[in-house]
Amino acid sequence: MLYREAGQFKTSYAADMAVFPIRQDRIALGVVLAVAYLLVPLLDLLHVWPFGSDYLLRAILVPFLILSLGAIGVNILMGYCGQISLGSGAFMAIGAYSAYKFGTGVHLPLEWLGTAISIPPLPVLPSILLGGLMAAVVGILFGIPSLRIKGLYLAVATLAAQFFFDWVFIRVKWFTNYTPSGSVNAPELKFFGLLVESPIERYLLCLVFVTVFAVIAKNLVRGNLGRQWMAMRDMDIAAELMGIRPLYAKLTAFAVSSFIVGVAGSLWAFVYLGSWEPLAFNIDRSFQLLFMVIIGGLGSILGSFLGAAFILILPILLDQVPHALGVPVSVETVSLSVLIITGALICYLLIVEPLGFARLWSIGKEKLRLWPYPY
Amino acid sequence: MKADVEPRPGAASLKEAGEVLLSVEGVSLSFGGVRALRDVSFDIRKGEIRAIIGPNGAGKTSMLNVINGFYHPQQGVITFKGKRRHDMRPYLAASQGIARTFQNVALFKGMSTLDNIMTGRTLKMRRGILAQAIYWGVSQREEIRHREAVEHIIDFLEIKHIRKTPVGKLPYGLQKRVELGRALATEPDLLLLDEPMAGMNLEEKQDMSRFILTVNDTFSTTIALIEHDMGVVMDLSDRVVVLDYGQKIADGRPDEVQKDQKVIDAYLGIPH
Amino acid sequence: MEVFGQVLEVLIGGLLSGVLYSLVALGFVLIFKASGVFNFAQGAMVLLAGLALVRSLDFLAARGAPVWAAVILGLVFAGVIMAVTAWLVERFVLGPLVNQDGLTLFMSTIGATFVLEGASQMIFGSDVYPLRLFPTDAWFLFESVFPGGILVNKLDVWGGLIAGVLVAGLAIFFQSTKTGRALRAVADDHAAAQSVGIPISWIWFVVWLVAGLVALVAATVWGTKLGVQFSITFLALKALPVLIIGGFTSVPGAIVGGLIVGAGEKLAEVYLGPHMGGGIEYWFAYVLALAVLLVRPQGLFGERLIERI
Amino acid sequence: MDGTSPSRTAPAASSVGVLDTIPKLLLRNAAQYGGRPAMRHKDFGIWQTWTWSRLKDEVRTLAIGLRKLGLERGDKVAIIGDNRPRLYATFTAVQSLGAIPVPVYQDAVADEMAYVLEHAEARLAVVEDQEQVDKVISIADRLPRLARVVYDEERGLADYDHERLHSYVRVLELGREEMRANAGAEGWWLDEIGKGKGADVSVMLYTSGTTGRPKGVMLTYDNIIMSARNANTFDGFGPDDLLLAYLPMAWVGDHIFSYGQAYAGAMCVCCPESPETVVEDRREIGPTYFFAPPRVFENLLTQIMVRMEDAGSLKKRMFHYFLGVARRCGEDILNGKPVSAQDRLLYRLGNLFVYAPLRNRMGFSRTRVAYTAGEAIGPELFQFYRSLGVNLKQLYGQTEASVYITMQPDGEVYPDTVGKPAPDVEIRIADSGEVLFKSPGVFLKYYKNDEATQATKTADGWVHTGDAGFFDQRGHLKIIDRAKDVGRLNNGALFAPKYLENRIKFYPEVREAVAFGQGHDYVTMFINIDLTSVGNWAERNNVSYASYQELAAHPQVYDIVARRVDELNKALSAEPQMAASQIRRFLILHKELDADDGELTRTLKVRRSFIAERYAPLITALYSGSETCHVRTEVTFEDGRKGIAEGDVRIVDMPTYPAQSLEPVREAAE
Repeated sequence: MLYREAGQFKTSYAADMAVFPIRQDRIALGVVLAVAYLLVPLLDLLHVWPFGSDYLLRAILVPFLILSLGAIGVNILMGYCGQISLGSGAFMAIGAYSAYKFGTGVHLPLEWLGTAISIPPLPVLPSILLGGLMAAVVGILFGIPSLRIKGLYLAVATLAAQFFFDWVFIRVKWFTNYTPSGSVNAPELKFFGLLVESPIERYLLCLVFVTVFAVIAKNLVRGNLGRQWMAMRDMDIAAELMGIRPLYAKLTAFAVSSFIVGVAGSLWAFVYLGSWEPLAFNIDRSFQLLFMVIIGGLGSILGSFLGAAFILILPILLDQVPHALGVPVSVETVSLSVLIITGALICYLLIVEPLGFARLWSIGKEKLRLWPYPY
Repeated sequence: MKADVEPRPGAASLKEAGEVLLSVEGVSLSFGGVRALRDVSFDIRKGEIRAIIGPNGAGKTSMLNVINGFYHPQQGVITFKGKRRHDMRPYLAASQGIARTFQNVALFKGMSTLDNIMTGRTLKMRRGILAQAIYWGVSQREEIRHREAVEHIIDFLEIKHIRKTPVGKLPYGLQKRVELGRALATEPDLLLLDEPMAGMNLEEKQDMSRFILTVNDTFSTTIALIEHDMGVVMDLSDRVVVLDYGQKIADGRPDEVQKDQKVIDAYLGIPH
Repeated sequence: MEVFGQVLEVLIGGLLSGVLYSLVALGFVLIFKASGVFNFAQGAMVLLAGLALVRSLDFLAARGAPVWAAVILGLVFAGVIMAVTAWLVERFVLGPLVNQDGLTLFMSTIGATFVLEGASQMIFGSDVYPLRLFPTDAWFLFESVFPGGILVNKLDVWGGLIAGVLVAGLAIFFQSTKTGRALRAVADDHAAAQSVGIPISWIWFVVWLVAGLVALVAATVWGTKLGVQFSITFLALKALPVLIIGGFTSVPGAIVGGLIVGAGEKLAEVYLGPHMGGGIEYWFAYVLALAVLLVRPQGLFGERLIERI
Repeated sequence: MDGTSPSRTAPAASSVGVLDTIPKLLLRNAAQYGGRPAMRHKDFGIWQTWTWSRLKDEVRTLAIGLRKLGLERGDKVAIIGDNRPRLYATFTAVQSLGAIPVPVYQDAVADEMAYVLEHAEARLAVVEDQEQVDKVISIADRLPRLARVVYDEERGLADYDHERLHSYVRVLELGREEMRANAGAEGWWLDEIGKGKGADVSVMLYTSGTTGRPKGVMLTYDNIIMSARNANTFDGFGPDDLLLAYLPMAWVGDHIFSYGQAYAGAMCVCCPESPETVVEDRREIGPTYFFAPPRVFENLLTQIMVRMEDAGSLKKRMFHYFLGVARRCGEDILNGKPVSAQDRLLYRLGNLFVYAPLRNRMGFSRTRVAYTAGEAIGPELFQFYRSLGVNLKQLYGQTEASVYITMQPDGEVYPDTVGKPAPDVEIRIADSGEVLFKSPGVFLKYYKNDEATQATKTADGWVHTGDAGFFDQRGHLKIIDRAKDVGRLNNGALFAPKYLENRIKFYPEVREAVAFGQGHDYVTMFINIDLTSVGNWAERNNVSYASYQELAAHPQVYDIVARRVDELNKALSAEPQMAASQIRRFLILHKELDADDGELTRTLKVRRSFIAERYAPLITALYSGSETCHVRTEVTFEDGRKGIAEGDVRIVDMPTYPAQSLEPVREAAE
């Protein structure tokens, strides 16, 4: 209905292969970005509702952005390459703790070599990226089994990662710089000399990260590598007979996915939590990301955002709405009903629309494009 | 457009001259107790269309799987382009120039016709992961270059109208065509076609025959195909090898094979 | 001698607790064998069964019912609950997903897990409820042989016995009952099973019911061990490596796997733990499983599959 | 995407003197609009674009290449294939050498093609692909003059004998080699162009004549360029306009629109990927100028309706509601007539929800002008598109006129006329009622067929269209029938049966009609009611009936039809030429006219003479003044059995109206 595609013809492959080939979509995207980058800060500056308090920024937008980033990472592995992962929490943790170590300075005594690796504290940005890198390395390590084992068996391998690293960060004090409590504090967030403190600054920081990585992810999945991943997902044998190297395809998927998840992890720790314990990245986190991807839509960058939004908003709604209606609901009931609803929704989506919200979205879009025709 | 599937006079004899591209010597393959292939030997010459026929369960598909390294025979030697080939992962076979279509279509269901065929270019794409992450610049140029190549295949196979349709939505005949396109995209020296015309109507078969012949003519691609439709086999192929119960029972020109008593028996299911 | 005794003690303890893992793992195997579904919800089912049992016991006890009656009624009640659950799951989750690929089914059971966890606690409450069906004190064996003897938990022994009975029962059920054989048929190929006229929905119901009952049994033992509480669901996660090692489709595999895991992690905890900051039983089983996978992708007892195209 | 600038100026019409040939126009466009798109072709998935300068280079190289193949001034070159830039370029290349392109219908069977190529004495054939090559080769022995064949699509032609066969690309290479070898080549080419004059023959178009062999219509550059210029100024076409070239290149329409007008106005011509993808491609391009015969618009409409059938009930209701709004005020808004504020608002809404999306789906979002011609287009069909905001207009033309004879100016669009005389066109109505015209577009002559030329073209340059028509008082031409079918009443007034029949058939209640009057004093009519629509009416008004015959004889049905006939008479009385043709008496036939009974042709045209003699008694009754007439006819049923339909048929007298205005028609022509 809103689409006017007549006359939007492509005279070059570049234009034909663009991410948003339709003008109306480009406009929509522009609007979204404008809101995110300009309107939100402006409203916050003016303390206009809903920015009267920084609740919206602190408790919703920032975690939303970071988890969306995480979901994008998981989606690359699960949605595009078809390798199930139940250990994403661990990879967030790896990102977080590596970033923490790099941020606070690494000192690794190697007595038996009579030497020691020690790196001075790095600035935040490199630490975060290095955090991602470490996650990527470990990701590749735990991806290796995927060359021999498939499906459920692989899921178990990723679980192994989850439990192993839960344990590592609890028990290996070196990672927490031997803090007695085991909880650690993020270094102060300095980027190129300017300090990121207030919620809005944190929000913008996350926004930048998410934008950059979303673009990178999109570029990868629409290119040669993305096609290799999807080929492995859809028909791995045929893919290999086309000359796609499973080793390369799968491990790159693990690496990229873990990298993004790792960065998300370090953001979660540094920007959202500020100070945290290993519990912040336990298996529940893994499932949270998993659900975001399933509900949002396997194999869709957009879906990652939708899923993150849903999983994040649901409990808040279940908590707020009854209050608004004057029906007092215990915290426990809320958390339990969240469990039930998410679980039920998963089953429902798997049955009626395995590709989640993203698919529903694109169906709606198709309808608008075909309007007034039904098909 | 009418498909010309008349056997081209002299073409076959002319190809006898072509040197051996791939030879299979004494190949035996078995799964647990089941013996899929027993001591099979034959060769495929450059530029010819070689048909592999035989009753169901004769081991035809297993033979193709052996040729492109998906199965590893317990005994036997495979020589490709004059080099003796050791057991290898299938993707290596592909990188050496062996492409393949499948008995029951094995397309990437989640992707469009265009993307499916683009995957065939993987081996030819060099850009590293970083370049691809940035996309604009070298990577985009590479994508465009290969898109052009693929568009020529799409044009050749007359599937312009379904360029951007998800292959899952396509009718069977078109899926087969897309699969052929995907194989062609790898610019193979040896093209293995596993029942390229199974389940097609007459018109589709004629089109497919036309494509196969044109591929063979214009790109002088060597083709080995499994096919049940005898008419098609006789029209298309220069030489035919016949398998039965995993054994080679005949090998030669279509007309010769057609007369061979063993072959007739095999097809009539006469025990031996 | 001293050391040997210690080892023996640890080993026995490990093996017995391993049996308890097997109890949970059995539920997985049953459902996987019969429906090709990897039932992540098994742990949640143990929780549900446990809660149903313990709450009804408390209820009846409060009404001054005699213990034996309370126990029987409680078990019956819990059994009914499991039956209802089985029906619901089949009707609303698996039924519509028949013939889907394993991963989808797996994820659907994850969904089911959350629903069950939420619902069960919402209905029966979410505290820790102690359960006292079996003695929890310990024997000291071979005190003559080893100084201090070898400590063996009676509960673990009970668990072992029950597990034994259960396995025997299941073996009979699978081999020599019509439904049992039908179950195996379904596992091989849904479509085929349907075509030969086996009512798949019924089969699945039965399987989930059986698995539910197994869960109930497991709940009685584990409930006594830990008290019935949410954390019991993590048993599911404990059972995973057991399955990997034993293979998804083999009942004996589940037992053996359980033993290996149980013994392995106890030994590791006792003899490696101290050097590694302890608590390694938390992940040991998994790493063990992973190691097994790398050697035998189909697990120790799983059948090898030939890929075709 | 397409580098258009806001400027919308047709190239100055003053330079006719110098720009008197197409090749010269090409040079002008290359110089003036060099960077702008001249042609687009959906090929390999994207719209490959040729700028004017690119096109010029192509044409030059090709021309020089063709010269190397021995193409001489005055030679005829057959061009066969679907619309594609390379073939259009061939036209210009050929013309630049002073040779004459002869486009041939690509779907013509070998035999027809043989006739044309033989008659035109083509020395060279430039064809699209293997299919056409095969055709030409199959008839080669009948074409001694045909020296060489050039093909565009190489596929499948690899192992053909290339002695007299050349690929288009090869010809280009020849051209390039020559230009490398000989620096003067380009200059020579420009000189060749310089030699061309407006009076030269630019193209020969073979009219697929309904009777007899096709005739080769020779059009000069002046013919084409002047008609094109006039048409462009008439609708203000210029360099910013796009049009989709999808109709046969051998058809004069395409030659004028996609070639003449495109060159004259430096418009961009877009060629579809393949005949199957025209609709899709049209949507992508969104042409600003679109031509199609009525049936295309009819199919489009049916498609829309069929698709909307499957829409949800709510959407359907909205859709039909807004179509209603459009029917009420759409056209007035398009014609800039005053419309109530409320309707304007509703139309805005409708535009948002229905019209604009529909235009978008059909690819008309950017269409400023759409033309239809060829046959009469139903008024409701015509008005449907106009009410949606598509500026659909009618024109009346012929190959012999370089298309344009009459056109509908914006704001003066009436479904029942074909418009006013096109710029510089004079029209005369012969006493016979035949339409004659005189214009700069008038063809030179038929190739090698002087007698036909004389028959069609008078010494003083008037051309017989073969159509009968007249001007209504708005000065708009109405085409009523083929001239040969038009007769006279005894009082000498014009009698055009088909015109009357078509008019009455526009009413849904009337299925078929046969008008009589030739050699009588007044006009009478047989009428077949439309069983479905009248049947619906009967159900709504619970009128019970057992058979067509019974329903047809029903007095209320007679009343309805009488009312329609009366409306028609009123309308006719307003048309000076037709006032005399008001229907004095009519009857409703007791049976449906049926092809099985030989009353209709298989293409469902009425077989007048056959009916006249079969129902002679009825006709006598119509002119005898009797009130009823008994009739008995043999009928053939579906299953082939024969039966008898018998009954009394009532005859109704109709009042007629005095002709309203009688100003002489001639003036309207000026």
